[in-house]
Amino acid sequence: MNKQVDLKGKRVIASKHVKLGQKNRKGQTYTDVNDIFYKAEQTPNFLTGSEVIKEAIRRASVGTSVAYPITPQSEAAALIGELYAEDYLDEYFRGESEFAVMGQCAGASFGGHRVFTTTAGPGTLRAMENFPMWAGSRLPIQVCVTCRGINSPLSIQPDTLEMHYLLETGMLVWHAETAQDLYDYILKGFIVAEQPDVHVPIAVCCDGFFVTHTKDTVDLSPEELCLTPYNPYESPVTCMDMEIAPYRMMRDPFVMKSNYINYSTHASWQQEIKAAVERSRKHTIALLDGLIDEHNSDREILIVTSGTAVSQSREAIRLLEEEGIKVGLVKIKTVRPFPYEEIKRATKHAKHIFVPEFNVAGWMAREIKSTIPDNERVYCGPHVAGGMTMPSEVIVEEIKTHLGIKTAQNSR
Amino acid sequence: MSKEKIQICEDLADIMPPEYHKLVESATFGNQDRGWKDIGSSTELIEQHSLCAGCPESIAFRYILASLPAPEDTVFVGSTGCTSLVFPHVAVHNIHSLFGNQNAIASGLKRTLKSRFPDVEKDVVVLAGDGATVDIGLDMTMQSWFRQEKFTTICFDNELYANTGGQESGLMQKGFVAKMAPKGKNFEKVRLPEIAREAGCAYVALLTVSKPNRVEQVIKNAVLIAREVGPTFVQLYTPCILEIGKQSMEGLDEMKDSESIGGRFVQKEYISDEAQKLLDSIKIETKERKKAAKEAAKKPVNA
Amino acid sequence: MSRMNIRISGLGGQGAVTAAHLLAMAANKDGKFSISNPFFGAEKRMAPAESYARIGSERIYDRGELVYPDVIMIFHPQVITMQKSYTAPFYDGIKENGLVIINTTDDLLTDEDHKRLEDLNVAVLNHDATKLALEIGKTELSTNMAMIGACAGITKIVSLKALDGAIKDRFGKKYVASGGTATLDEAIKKKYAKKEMLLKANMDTITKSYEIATEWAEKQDLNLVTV
Amino acid sequence: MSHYEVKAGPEAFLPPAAATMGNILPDPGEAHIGGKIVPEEEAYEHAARKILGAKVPTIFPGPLVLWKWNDHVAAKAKAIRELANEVPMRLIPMADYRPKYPKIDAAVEINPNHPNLTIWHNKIDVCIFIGVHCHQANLALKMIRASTNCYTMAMCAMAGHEDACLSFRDADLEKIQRLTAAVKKLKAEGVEVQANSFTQFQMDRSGFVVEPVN
Repeated sequence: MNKQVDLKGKRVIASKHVKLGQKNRKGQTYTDVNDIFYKAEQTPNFLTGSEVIKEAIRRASVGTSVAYPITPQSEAAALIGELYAEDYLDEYFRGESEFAVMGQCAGASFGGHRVFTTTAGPGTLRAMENFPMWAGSRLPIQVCVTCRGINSPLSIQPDTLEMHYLLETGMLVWHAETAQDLYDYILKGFIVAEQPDVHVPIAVCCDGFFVTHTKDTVDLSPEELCLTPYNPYESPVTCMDMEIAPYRMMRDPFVMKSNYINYSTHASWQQEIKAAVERSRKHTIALLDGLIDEHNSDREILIVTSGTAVSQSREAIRLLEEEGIKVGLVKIKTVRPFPYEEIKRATKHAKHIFVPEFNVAGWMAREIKSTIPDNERVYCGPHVAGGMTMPSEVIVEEIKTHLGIKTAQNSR
Repeated sequence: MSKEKIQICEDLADIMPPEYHKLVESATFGNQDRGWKDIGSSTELIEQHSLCAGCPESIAFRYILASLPAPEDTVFVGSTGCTSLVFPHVAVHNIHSLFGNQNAIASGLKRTLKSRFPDVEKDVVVLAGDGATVDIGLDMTMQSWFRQEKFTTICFDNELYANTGGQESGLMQKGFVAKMAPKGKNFEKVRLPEIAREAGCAYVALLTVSKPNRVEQVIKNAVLIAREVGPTFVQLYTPCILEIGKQSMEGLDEMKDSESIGGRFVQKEYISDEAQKLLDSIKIETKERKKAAKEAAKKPVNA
Repeated sequence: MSRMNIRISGLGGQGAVTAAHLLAMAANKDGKFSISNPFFGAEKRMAPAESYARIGSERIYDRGELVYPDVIMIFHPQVITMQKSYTAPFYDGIKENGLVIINTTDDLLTDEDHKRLEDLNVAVLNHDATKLALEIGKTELSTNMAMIGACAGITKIVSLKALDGAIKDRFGKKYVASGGTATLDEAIKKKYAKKEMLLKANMDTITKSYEIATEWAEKQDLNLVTV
Repeated sequence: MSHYEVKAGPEAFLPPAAATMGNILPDPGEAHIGGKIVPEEEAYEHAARKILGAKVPTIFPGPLVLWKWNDHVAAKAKAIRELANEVPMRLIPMADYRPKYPKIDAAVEINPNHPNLTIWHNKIDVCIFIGVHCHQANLALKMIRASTNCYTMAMCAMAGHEDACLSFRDADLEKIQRLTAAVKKLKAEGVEVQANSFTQFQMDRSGFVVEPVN
């Protein structure tokens, strides 16, 4: 298991690109990602999550975006179309299904573009075969996953079960709590995913509706600054444009027949993808200021979770505090790479660890249980699913009940 | 890119194995008039293949590679199947990804190359089997035609799934007994050329690979029309001799039989008006270029 | 810390989502913290549509369906009569000393409903918002404006000035929430011919409704939360 | 600091990728030796000593320096040749990454899908990768560590390689020349080359011009 990378305060090496300081055709200045976030003034805006996705992409120097409608990401995908109409992107079109869209994204990425797309729920699962292919082909495509239910019966409402399916695809998987996170993660995600030592796809996930359709205050960096463009030759693999050696080049070689290769090639290939995800820690810690956020994590009772469940927990902690019950919080920002060491350290003093989740499987609790010692401390829940909301009061109730504190409901 | 890029660094040239020297020295990269006759001498094509002995697909591969107008600026997209065993040996960038999404990959790739290199013709050519093109990938094949994506789709039609051992495919003829069609296939061979035409292809050709000059002309037409006009489709009969119970030497006869009158692969071509105009103008240009070259050769060097 | 949670239940096409967004935007302009979000099924006219505005004195994290509201607004009688609502009865979860505003001319509540709400000291205003919309806004589509005005008049959760600013932000510039909403906006814009007229008509509707509601509130013995 | 030391193998049937063991790549100005981050300066000397102490020191130039796809790589190729001549080291090319059919000739080439064959055949005990795409280099480096006793080094033009026993990063022309200079310096200080005598093979399109002789 990995050791913790301590790199707080470091700058990510993002932009040694020649175009730094030059202007693009829209008059935006190619700017180092550190300067966009830490030097430029951030202005508050009151926007929905979908509008925030658009604003992030406006500043992201994206080459290609491919769209397909599925609630709740349709709006974001359509808004990116408006950016294309305004000439912020080189290519944009609607594909015929998520499986095809992810293939079209792969083609654009193979050809050397920075690529962004969005998906949600059943669409994510239809696209699924492409994700390990992206990772194995070292394509740093970004997909924004606006999570919703995937099970039958149909639900278009928030549910984070689909993230569970992404965990072993070889992609980076980040989980935004709010629209602010979403904005930051989209822009920073490109930079981390495109590092030559990382260079794997990234899924920036958020809970559909709770983030995409919610209007919230978000600090945006100036519209005149944009990310430095992707450099397809600063890559661990050959760009497929016949401009770079070797010319006798297949992406990816059909490492299947044992008379050509040792099977350890295939195994090593998979290990290399995993290694690439691990290497992202260094850059992610520098840009996101750590893979987790902690608030009073020295307390005996802790809530550890990600996404909207963090927001609901913040309110629950407020309510508990009013009753004199002190609870700490650990927010997990990246699910892949998983912050094993960070969580182990942050939960060292906890006697009770609650993991509220917006899915029936409780996959986040399983991840945490497999990480920390004395894992009987972990209480899996509360859970909601299929679009149900998780009122803070329910978290409060469940924590109290588990701790044996009487409440109006549990004493009924 | 230009063919000048495909060079070996002088200081390390002497340690490069001979095949790479051959690749550089005798390749037809950049030669406008390259064609099937170069297959004996040009090692950018395929030196070795890993298909069954006598497989018509291997010769189809060689004809196609020799006929590309600009291999130094061409990228192939393949799919799962026998073809993917050949691709690693081809001196053109090529992508293997999944089964069925080859035309989706090619759509994204072609658009990106066009956007990154607006002044260079970068050709994208899809080369996949009938299972990938018609069965698992039909929606993506057709949707790329609907969208008028400017690349060439080539289907190696062997009328079954060869790589997995001879199962029924949509392009199999009716009545043929195969794995997964134990009582014989009970519907007609899918009429893909007609579908291609209706779906918006500017150029469609159906033929066998028995005659190299025909293959050369069709491939050149398809790639050049795809550059200027719109999507193009070429369906080539490359029988799987193994799965139809023939010997290594019998592939050619099988193709000749099937293309004779009344056969399934009598050569068919559909050319849109716009595509025909383009072909006519190319014909005139080529004629004039060759004539000028001839006259230049006649003149004394110091004149 | 203080917080007012507002739940809006309406039907698709009535502007319930816009109403919540406007309230939250206005609160934001008044220097309060706010967050708003919608909740709906497949997009369809006349299907249930809910939206929520949370307004508070400190940063708000809570989001999603609002289960325990202080204020409930019912934009359409069918929410009650046809149970076109995600929560049934429509006032389920309402907090003590809360407020219910219903767009109706008639009393739609059963005796049982009245009893329950009285027990919780919840005030109920039957407000003919659609009539106001037709009279002042000259279109039924301004119903949501009348409802917002009533909410603000009673609760004083947002100022009229801030609502004016929010409306200018929302309708004053090109804004495309989705194809459907864009079409709706276009329909309204055509009716008024000029954007300025639309803005004014909306604001007039809000203001009139605000005045009526303020007058009503003064006669009640309300004990609502304040932010 | 890392607890996982990247040593010459043979290590295991399938050794882990060093990155998953917590090894971190160096920052600009740094290098790593065995997984330990060191100032780049230190790595030049360490690498030079390893090369001079080896019986069969070998450079594996990859496609990015074998093919003249821009002028900078032509200059790099020259510098690589100078390094090889200075020691002297063997040069064995990795011309591309395809699984080769019917087989690779392990005496005169290396393939990332079967790198151990070349190491075994030529009894290579110290090697340097230069100009190989990072992904392919990592596969090869790890497989070499799995089943051979070769000490691996990487002159990476990007972020470096944890799976090598020693790695530079951002390796441009100047850094290759600095390694050559480090070798020269040690030789001047009296460090003797331990390499077996050999003849660098040379080829042209008809085959061997000079056959490899050990």
